[in-house]
Amino acid sequence: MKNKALTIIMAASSAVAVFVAVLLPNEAPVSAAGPVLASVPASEPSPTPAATTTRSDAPQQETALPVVPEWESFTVSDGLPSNKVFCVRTNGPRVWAGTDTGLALYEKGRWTVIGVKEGLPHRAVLSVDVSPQTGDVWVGTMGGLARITAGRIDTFTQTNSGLSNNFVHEVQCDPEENVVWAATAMGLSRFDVASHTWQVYTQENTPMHEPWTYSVAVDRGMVYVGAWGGGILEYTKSLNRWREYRDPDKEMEIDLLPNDGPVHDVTSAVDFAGGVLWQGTYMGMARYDGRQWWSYYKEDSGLPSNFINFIRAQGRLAWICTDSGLAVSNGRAWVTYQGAGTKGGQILFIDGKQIQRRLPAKSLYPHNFVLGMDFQGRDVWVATEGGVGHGRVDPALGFEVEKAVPAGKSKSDAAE
Amino acid sequence: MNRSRMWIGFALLVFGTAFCLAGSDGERQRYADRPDDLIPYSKTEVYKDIPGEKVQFKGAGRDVPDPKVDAVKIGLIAPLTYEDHPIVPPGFKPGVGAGSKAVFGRHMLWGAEMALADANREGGYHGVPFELVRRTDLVQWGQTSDELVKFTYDDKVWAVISGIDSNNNHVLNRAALKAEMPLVNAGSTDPTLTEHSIPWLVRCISDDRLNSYELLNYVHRIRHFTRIAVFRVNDRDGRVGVEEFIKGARRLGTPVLLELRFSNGDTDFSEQLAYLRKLNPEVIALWANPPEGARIVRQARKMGLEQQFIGFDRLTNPEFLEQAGSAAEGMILAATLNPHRQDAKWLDFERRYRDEHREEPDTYAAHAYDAARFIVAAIRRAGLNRPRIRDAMYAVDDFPGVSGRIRFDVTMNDISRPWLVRVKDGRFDYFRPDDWPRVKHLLVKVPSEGSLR
Amino acid sequence: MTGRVRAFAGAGVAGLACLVFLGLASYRHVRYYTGDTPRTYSCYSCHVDGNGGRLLEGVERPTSLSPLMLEVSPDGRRLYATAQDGDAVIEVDLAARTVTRSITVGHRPRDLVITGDGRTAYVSNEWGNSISVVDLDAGRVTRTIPCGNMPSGLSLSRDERTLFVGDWQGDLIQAIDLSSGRVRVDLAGGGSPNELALTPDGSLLLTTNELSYVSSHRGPPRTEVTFVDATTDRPTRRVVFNNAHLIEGVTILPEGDLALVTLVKPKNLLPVLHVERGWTMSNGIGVIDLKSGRATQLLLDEVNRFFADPFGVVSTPDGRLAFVSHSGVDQISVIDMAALRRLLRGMDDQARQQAGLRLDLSTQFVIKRIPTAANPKGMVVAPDGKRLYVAERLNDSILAIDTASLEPLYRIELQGKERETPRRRGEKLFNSGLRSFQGQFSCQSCHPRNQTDRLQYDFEPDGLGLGVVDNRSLLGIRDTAPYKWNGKNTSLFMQCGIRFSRILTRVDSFRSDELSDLVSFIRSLPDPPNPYRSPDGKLTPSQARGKLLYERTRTKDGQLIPESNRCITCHPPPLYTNRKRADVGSASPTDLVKEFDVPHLTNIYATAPYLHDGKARTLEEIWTLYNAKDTHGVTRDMTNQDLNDLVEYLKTF
Amino acid sequence: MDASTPRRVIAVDADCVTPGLLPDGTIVFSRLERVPEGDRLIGTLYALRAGGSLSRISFGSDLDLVQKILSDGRILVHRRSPLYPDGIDLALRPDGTELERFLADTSMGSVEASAVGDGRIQPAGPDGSERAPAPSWLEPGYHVIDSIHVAPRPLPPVSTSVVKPQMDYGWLLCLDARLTDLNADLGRAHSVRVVDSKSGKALGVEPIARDGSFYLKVPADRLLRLELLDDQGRTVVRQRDGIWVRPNEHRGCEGCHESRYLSPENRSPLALEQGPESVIEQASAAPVEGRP
Repeated sequence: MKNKALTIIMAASSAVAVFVAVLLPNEAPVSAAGPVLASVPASEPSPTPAATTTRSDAPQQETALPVVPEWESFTVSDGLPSNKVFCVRTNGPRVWAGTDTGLALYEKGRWTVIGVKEGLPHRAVLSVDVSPQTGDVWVGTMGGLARITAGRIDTFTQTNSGLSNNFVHEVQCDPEENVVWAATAMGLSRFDVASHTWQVYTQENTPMHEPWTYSVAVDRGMVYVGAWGGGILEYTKSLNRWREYRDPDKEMEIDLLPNDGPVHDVTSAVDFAGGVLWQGTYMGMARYDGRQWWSYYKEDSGLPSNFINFIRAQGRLAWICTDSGLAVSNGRAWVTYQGAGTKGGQILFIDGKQIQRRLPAKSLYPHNFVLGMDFQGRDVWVATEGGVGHGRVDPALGFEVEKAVPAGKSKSDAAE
Repeated sequence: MNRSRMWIGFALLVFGTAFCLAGSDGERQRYADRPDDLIPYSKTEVYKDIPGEKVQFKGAGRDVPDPKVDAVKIGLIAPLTYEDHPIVPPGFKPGVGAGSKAVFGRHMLWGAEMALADANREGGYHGVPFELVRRTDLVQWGQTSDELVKFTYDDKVWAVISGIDSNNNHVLNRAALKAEMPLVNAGSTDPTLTEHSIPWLVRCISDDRLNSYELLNYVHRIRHFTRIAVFRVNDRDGRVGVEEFIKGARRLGTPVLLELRFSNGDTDFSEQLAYLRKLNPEVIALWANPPEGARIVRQARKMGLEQQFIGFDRLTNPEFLEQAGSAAEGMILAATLNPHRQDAKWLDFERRYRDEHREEPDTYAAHAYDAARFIVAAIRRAGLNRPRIRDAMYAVDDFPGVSGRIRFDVTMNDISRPWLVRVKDGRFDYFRPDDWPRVKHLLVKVPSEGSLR
Repeated sequence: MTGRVRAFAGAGVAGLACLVFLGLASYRHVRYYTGDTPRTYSCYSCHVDGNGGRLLEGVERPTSLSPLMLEVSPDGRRLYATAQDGDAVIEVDLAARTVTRSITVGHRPRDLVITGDGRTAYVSNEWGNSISVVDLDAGRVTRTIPCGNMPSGLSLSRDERTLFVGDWQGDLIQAIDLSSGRVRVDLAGGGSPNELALTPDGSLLLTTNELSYVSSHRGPPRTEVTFVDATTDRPTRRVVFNNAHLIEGVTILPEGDLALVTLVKPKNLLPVLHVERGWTMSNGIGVIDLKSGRATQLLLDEVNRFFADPFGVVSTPDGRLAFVSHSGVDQISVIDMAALRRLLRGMDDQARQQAGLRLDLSTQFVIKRIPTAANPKGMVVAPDGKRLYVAERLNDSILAIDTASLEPLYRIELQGKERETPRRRGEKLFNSGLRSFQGQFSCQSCHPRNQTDRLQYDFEPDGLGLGVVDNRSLLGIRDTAPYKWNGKNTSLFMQCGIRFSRILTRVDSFRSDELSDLVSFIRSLPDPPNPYRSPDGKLTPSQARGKLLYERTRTKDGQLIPESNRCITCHPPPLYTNRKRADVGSASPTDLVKEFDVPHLTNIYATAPYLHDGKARTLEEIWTLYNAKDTHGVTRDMTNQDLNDLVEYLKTF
Repeated sequence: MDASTPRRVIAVDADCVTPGLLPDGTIVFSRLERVPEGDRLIGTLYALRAGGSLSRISFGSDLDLVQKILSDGRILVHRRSPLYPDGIDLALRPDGTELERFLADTSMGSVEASAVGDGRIQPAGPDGSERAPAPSWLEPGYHVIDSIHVAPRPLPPVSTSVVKPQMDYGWLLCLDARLTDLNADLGRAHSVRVVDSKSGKALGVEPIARDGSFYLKVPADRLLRLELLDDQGRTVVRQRDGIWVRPNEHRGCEGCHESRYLSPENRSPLALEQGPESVIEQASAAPVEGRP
């Protein structure tokens, strides 16, 4: 049983494997793993040479938090249609950026724009994903969902299709099947591209407490949905089983105990990779490693702010986009970026909540209000309210994780 | 004993640091102005008190200068039917699920229109007139979010007044958050509306959380009832409406015995009422819209249920009185507005409203008026720039409205105390019992070293 | 005495003669109508209900094969044809000019490809939703690969590890990994992907699409040819042909620089006033420059003569000639590629724009028209380039043409003289453009694969610009009289009768016997397999919920729905129409009536756009956009979820 | 009717020449008469249906002679008139509808052609150069003229007709009046005037839609002349020969003397959006100056 679980993780990505090596020894046997790991089906990653990075992709250095010491900024003056950028998505050498005035594509050193004129259903682009199977680009806007396929733009709206709502907060292409998931303002939509069938998931047919979905993450047979007011929904595709993770204290204005579950029922971001689930809210962050929940607040961790816009998991790490800057963490140590858009931008290496090192940044991304990010190999792209930021991970600067902190304490330790 | 003393000591130690960390002026508003008896987990100490201070919008856009406009547009989205001439999307369903809400929608429209007329009489915004853009939330296929998007990108309004239906408003809030549109709710009493730290939302009507407190105050502290039943409409408004009431009753040690439901449009309630008769509670809390509410109390009395009925804000409506007739006698209702107030501000509003529309203003008209005035004030302070308008709104703790003094807590939720109403001789009699005790401060517990990973 | 005898004898002889005569007459009669040996029939077999030969369809025995697509073995010795109505692949020995084998494959085979070693063939089974892998040595199917929804054209990757399939009904281009037998990827095609072609270097795959996008209401037809990078499975380009559709055949010239496709240019935006000079339809080819993706449309028609329903296009190995089969007028057009290239070189952009309208160009590059038997479809040129073979579909034969003299050489009958049933005669009429003025179009020009071209038309009698109607599929209409959107035609006989010829074909109408043949063909059309219906007939949870909504009598808040406004009232199973007319508030100002025929809903998943004038592009739009006042069923209380469920259920009809 | 026993088919009070037999047994012929004005001989076409009913199918004031029955069922007519002293060839359907300049297809592209009596035709090259008369069947292109048709079944006759004799009007739809191959600039064309060619009376003036289309309801069986006017009402171009519509005929034109080789573009004419403009009521208008 233990071996099986291990091989599963191996299959998922070498990075995870290394982490497992690092983390497992002083943790309980994986056989006692929680529902997440236990229910991950042992399937190979999709055979197609995906031009896009899948969520389980390894960061450059498996044993250290990546550090980006230097950033370049792209703004309207560089050809962006607007500085208000909701999202970025890398696709091989290309980078897509969703702005409030169209979808921008960065290719061969210049930006081109696809707007309503070209056939987008709405100018405000909230989310972009690229299908690993077909290479089609799926675009979530404030006015519907669009598919860009070899230059043709197909639009799906709540009136011409089964899409549950035009306000598409996040669109995700399923890495394992030709299926597109869209978290909308009124329910989660699943579109089977081959059979053209839509399925809507709301409080009526799932444990979802409220239908207002905000974020969706698909990986390794699991679908996680951030439901605004409903905590996190977990869908196991193979078993067609739904499960709900809610804030245990059932009170909106407090978090009774640390590390007892999702920090809040109002989930603004969720991501899942390498068997680790991350929850972002506007009141803090939570992480579920398959064994237990961990909660994080600005006050007790390296989190730059409790207001979390977006989380992008990478291996067992996560890049966290907040209204006060970017941070990358493995749940124990943090590399946190501060003061973007100001003179004194700096990078903090934080262990638990102690700042180990302050590294003055040569330059940072354009604005502190970070709405989205994506990576491609060593390249890191962020979407901010002031434009797009781009940097490269510096291998020389990795924040050594296992040296930095001991393995996590159990819940009982934390309570004392 | 020993243990508890240790707790207290520990707590004291923590409080000190908390002050500095919270970084607030100390005079911080407690959440929802909750009475001590109803504070959740008040016996243990809480790891984190979520709404630390007013959540701020840290994004960009404040530097954008005022554009040249010939009208300062403000949006209103409420249950408006064709007669109210809203801009309607394709597939608009006239009056779908409207019921009494449609009436409330029109009252909101009239209130908001009056406010802008007043503002324009005062010279508008630097001479530029304010203008109301109407959209309806009586739409299908989840189009409410579309309406806010159109407000933002097509109509280019500067702020939006939103309406009554809880579901629609939740969708609106999320759209407003991403579209970065200041939103002032003047009609929904859904407590959960303001619990999302959306830095763009303000509510200027006291919600069912506060209504619940008032009703519990009456039930628990004045009448000392212990056997409580809840009878509510089976929609979202009803569900979240009674949530706090039920929690509160539990915290007071008199948990609700039974929660029964009915559907809008139902006419026969004998089944549920028979149940209640068997259960024989001392008090029945009723969350209903006027038509069903009236039918219920009449059938209840007919079936010989003599219990005390209490009800929520929706029932403080002339329509309910007419239809319920004598059956409503002695009922206690919570009210978000007291139209019998005698202060000049109200009397003036009431008179002018009556002159114009040949109707008494209700809570929706009054609060829509206040919402519009609130927005106008913010715009006059901040200029034509949505983030700045938002900042101006969030800077306000206290706003004098025709509906009374509006007080905001850290979530920018109106925590002004609602009224209680006694139905007496076929009319509403407004009163306020003495209030529950509240301690001055409630503080955030700072995580101790021990709890760190 | 003798007189009496003589009288008796005379009477006897006369009676006998009468009997013999009657016998012969009835023999020929039954033979004519059933195509079968009369022994098995009595008069009652057919003449019980006297209704347009309803029983007739039950008793006639179709024996046709209908060869559609052709391939020649790499060694050039054997020829293979898919027999659409025979569910088989026919093998012909070209030396002996005889049929050697008939290999049973899946239901309604369409296209086939043969591997380089000539030992394996892959056959797409249009209605079997599968690919048959045929061992040509053993002459049997060794594997069946389930795929898509109405697989159409096929193409084999250079390394022969991947089979590309045009998925007609699913609007997909599928790549099947032949080692695993699994569909590797479904790529978005255009409207009904049709035939496929691979560039000589194996890098680029072209897919034609038969139908236009379902575009904005009364928009011009826009039909795409899809480019797919065959090495990465990625669509790379979509060449759109404006005002053209029914893009059927495709061939890439040996030089690898140009591709030819066949196309039809409908004039659906013009009122159907007359036929002269291609006012109603014109037929031609598209020439695509593979590098630039630039496309030019050229007509194969002439000023006074039209060449309906171009289907197949092939070229000789040396790229000297290209052949186009006109299945509507039983002709092959021979194109001199040198002349065509010259013509194109001489054209500036404006000239290219005009070219698609010019009726005087074809004579500059079409060097010959070769007559064939009924309904020439698929073609193949032998590897040595000496012979062109043409599948004469409705004649059950294959015509061999000499590519040097351009003269027919011989014809191979795929079976003994076929028995001509009324159904078959009707099918010939249905596919014949010779029954329209100057051979401009056939029934199937507007009803490809007996379905619909998804376009709207404006006919003359009700006034120009008025009463625009959406074309309707012919599938499943047999018992759904009355016909026409205004429900004025009480029978198919009337529908296809005199009026039809007066306002559409503009030639004399079908004779009554022809008409009954045509009708019995249309009535005999079977439904294709419905992909949304599970084999065991069980409904998915969503479909089941939809069924409840479809049959409901009360709204969600318990109000009674008036019987007249329930789905089930006007659309009752099994036809899902009550065959009456109804006003569902769908009429527009240009409509002369408010009441329209209640359409049957069978195969509705395949008949977009919807409503009488096709203004609803999807099933959802019928209610989200065009039912604001709940005049077309009560949907005001429905959520998107409910509507999805309803739509999912409707798709199973 | 075999040639052996000639019998009288019908009595006509004038010389009737050039009979042609249609596939459905209808006989079409030209009825000659001399008109005083200019002392010209004009020939009008009549159709004698198999049933014996006689109907007029041409309404010009020229010498029209039935020349040949085309294999698509139409009638090839040779016309001589002051306008075309050498004559031109026209084709029309046996019910008199859809009259248009006849074009033949030849291997050198479609050209204007005229048939000489013996069934051969006289093609004129695009440059107008005369070519030696050649037997039609030698020219692979001449399918229509060619009496033997390559299709297994000859094209059916076109005796079917939309004409309703009891009506006295028809319609005229022009897709783009500015589309022409005349070397005149029709861009200025703003409205169209319909003139009764006999009386010279203007029946009405109607504006042309933005896309150049117009849609008129006009009196049937009358020779009409169309004139394009600019926004000042000045004549831009005037149709020299006439056009007619049969009762209930919807006559469709692509343009105004446009290239006869173009098939129409597929777009909805704007003129259809507001129904046909009737030019019948205004039939009593003043004569138009300077008609030829």
